[in-house]
Amino acid sequence: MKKCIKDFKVVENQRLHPLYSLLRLTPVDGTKLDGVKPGQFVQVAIDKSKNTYLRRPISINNVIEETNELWLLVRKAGDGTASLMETPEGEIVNLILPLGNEFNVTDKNKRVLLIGGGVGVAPMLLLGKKLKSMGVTPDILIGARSKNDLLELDAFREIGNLHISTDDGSAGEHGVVTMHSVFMSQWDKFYCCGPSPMMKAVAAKARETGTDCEVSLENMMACGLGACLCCVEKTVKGNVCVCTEGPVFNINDLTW
Amino acid sequence: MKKCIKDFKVVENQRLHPLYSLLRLTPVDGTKLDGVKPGQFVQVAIDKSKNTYLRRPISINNVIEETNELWLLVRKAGDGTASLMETPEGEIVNLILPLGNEFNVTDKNKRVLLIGGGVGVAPMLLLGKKLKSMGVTPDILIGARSKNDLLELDAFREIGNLHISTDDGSAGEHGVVTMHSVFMSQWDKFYCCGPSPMMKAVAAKARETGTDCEVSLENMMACGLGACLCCVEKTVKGNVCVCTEGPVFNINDLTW
Amino acid sequence: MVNLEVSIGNLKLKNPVLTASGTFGYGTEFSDFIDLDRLGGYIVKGTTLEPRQGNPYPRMVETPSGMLNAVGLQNKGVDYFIEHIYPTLSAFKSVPVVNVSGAKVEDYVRVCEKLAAETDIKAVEINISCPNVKQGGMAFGTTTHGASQVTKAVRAAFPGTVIVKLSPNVTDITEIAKAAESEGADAVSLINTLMGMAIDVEKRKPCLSTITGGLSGAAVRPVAVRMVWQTAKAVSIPVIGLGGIMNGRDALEFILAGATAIEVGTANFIDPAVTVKIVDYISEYCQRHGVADVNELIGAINR
Amino acid sequence: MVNLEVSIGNLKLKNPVLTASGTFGYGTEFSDFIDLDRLGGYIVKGTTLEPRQGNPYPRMVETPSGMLNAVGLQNKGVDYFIEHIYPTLSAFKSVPVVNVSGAKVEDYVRVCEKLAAETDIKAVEINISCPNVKQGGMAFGTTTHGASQVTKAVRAAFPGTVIVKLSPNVTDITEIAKAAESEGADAVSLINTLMGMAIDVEKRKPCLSTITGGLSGAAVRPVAVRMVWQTAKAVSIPVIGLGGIMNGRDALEFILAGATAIEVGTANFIDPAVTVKIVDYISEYCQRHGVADVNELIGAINR
Repeated sequence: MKKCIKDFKVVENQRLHPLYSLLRLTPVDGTKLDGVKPGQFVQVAIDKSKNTYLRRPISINNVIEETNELWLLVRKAGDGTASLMETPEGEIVNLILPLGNEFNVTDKNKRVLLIGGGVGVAPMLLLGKKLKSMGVTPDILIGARSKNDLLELDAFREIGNLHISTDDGSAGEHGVVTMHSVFMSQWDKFYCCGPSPMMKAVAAKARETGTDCEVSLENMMACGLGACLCCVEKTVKGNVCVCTEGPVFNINDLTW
Repeated sequence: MKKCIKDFKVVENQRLHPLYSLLRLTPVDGTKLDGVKPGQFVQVAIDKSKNTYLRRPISINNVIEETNELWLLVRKAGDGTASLMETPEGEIVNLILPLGNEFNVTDKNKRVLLIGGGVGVAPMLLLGKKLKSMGVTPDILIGARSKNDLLELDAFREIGNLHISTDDGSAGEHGVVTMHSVFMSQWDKFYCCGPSPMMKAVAAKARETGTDCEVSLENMMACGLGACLCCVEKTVKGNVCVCTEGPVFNINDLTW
Repeated sequence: MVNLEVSIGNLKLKNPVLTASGTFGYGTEFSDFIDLDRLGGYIVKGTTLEPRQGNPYPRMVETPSGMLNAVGLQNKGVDYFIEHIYPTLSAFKSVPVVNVSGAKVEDYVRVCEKLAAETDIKAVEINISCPNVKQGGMAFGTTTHGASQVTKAVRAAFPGTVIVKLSPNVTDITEIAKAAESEGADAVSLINTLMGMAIDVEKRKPCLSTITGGLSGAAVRPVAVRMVWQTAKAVSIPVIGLGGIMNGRDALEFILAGATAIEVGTANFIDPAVTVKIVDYISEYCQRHGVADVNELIGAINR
Repeated sequence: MVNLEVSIGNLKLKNPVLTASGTFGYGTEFSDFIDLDRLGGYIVKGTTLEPRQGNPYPRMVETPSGMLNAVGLQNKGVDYFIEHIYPTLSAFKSVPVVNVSGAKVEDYVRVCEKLAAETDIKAVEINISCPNVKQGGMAFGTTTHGASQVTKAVRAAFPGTVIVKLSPNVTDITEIAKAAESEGADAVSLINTLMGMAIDVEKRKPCLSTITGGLSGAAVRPVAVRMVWQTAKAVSIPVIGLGGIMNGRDALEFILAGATAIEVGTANFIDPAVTVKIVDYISEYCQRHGVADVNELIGAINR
């Protein structure tokens, strides 16, 4: 679909966790949600929070062609996202979408590892679906603080081989993601989204093993359109907008 | 009840008119709503309107001892009141109450006329109930643009003799309230609340007939507590706060 | 147990939370909602030599996250204050500070002399920054000369703590602050309101009877924090920070920017109990951050 | 049919709606959402003599009804603009205005000379008010001398319409405006951002890499309207109003205060289609109020 401003209806608001809601949205005017790419995000207008002025960027978790649904996994970070999480079913939310670049995928890479932490798992679902549709069955490594912080596991199991690591060992392997045994095997490509320390650790692992690696950044942004120049990331090409040149970057282009 | 800040639950939100909702509220902590006086108002916190910063003063329409309910008749004036009108049943609204002075009532006055226009009818209901409880059956004159703009008629019929005038003649007598035939009779006292031109016309009528007259003013206010000094009315005693020295004034104290 | 006591000149405050002049009446208006004794102090409304009726209605208009006001120093004058209000204040343990406004330097002096002679008010806040009356002192507050003049005269007339309240409607507030400091001010408080204006486009009329008014509320907070930060670096006397403080987090923003104490203003209109919540939040924050003395937080930002 | 055309110097705008520099990229970023040709004009992002990387991240923080930014004039420089951007602008009918920033007077001059020599850009907006770079010109914008210097030099270097963009961080903006007018500016635009600051109290760090930044958004509107009203009375050249315009009503507030045209800034971030909605609202408002020519509304408030 062409970049646009569009009203979406909340089909379902699933509270997955005290801090997370899964919003299932569909365009009010029925526009087909085609051509939305893994890694892209939306800018959501927050109408009912006194303390929120700007839109909030939320990465696209999933697109269901059959029901023309767009899924947003929303994590309570502040008043804006808190208010978005409370949006009742049937209400309208206004989105600007689709925004940003995409993860680069190819069926040449057979041994692909998707690594997601926290709300960073969101884009990995759509990416995994895409890979699977291309005949590549990805491995997915999800890191979380604890067992209860793991989200959308069933959806991930459907698209690939699921690996889990938790800080407290309550599920999967004990420790941070980069300590997981899955890294003993050889990989053609890492795709990663999560907290900055985690992405940096994965980037280090990629360099050490000579694995190609793309990460999705979450810099704070105002417009999401490349106009405000607020969300810049320092790259080998200088400061670039995460909202337009990103959010997906190959670690070779980054300065960390 | 003592002046306080208190959470109320919306028991019922009745949309009486495209521009009016009747909110029936009850204190969450069950505090008895006793001693609330006709003419007093509340300051309502508006939590879900981006364009509203201050509370909104709303006059008390009714108090039901049996169910411990406080009624607010809310008119859509701007974003703040619009958002208040949309408050779903079961939600919590925070009030500061009871605020302001009261209408002066005495069973000495037997021929009493209550005059309300627009949202100005609100305080007249509680006032009429009070008078009735004192053995005085008031006459009530309600003015509106048209038949469909008349509110709470049944409630008013219960407490006194109802008279109506509409600008377009679609109900009651044709014309503005002060043209109504009810003014042919002799009255001991007028109580009036409504748009400023109406109150001024009633005040003129009162002076011309030598009738005692109290009006309830609606000056814009910030705090409602006598601290900000924004809602002042010029009186014979100088500028005074409508929120504390009012909202009820005897026309003899006003400069109009 | 966290120490919340701070000092402004010789004035000891049990905690850094004060109320802003003109937003808290004489304090008594709020005693239904809070225990006034829990505040560090409260600054009573702007007092002038003669009684003032203030400006005509309308005096207020809501703006995005703020409000414009044009009250114009309505008050009953210093004599009325001394005779009728001052006696009632003795009922409270919190420190009362009298905000003083004037049209001429002598007005400030006379009011301060009367307070010094007839009360034991320990501190005055000198308002050289009211944007709403022709001689509201903003003339004094926008030049170093004017600020020096008033401060010097008041310093001579009042033995207690002298706080000079500064206007943000200037190119460089640190110059004005330094002028006040050099003439013996014990502290500066900032910011007073930003001069603003709103128009009713349907009526094609200004929303205020005075056309322009003073902007306050959360909207101005970033400007206030910046000016407090600049001023705290420029002077060695305590800075009292105000401007859009709505909660405890906001109050800490000012303290970390360099404020020794803070004043809560417009927020009192929205939540009359907000001040005591702020006191509690500051103490809870100190515990959470392992800070034994709130004074350690003053200006304590690391880049 | 309502006439919406207004004139800024020799520059004719089909309607009073422009976009503020740094909030609308080069215009093309918004062509997915609106028909650029419907705007009176658009002011492309701040252009300097040399390419600039701008300030480090973080550059932005949300504030009550506004935001602070510290972009610091990131741009690829005037040569890049002329070679790569300028050609693409010819695709649009709306008037492009180039916002010019510099550290030294010569920088402004060189950029304007290049634009005059190598493009037929009809107007420049001279930014003497960027608060986010040491030599962002705010030094020029806060004194009459600085404003005169830059305006005089640019006036000599650029034959087209010269708009001088003023800083609100001054005691008396009308003095700066008069200085620009006396040196031949065709118009002044105001306000640029108010200098502000925000602190992350949990991290005890400033929210911006530069500590202070520029406040924009609805929060500053009352200050902007006031300054536009003051300035429009003080100068005889057109005033272009900006500062927190979120919708058509806000735009009319500025026009009624005395603005001949308006710039929409931060609102573009929240609703990329807001500018055309504002054009429609102004025309609808004129019809509703029986105004045949929008020029009749400029400064048309009655007390």
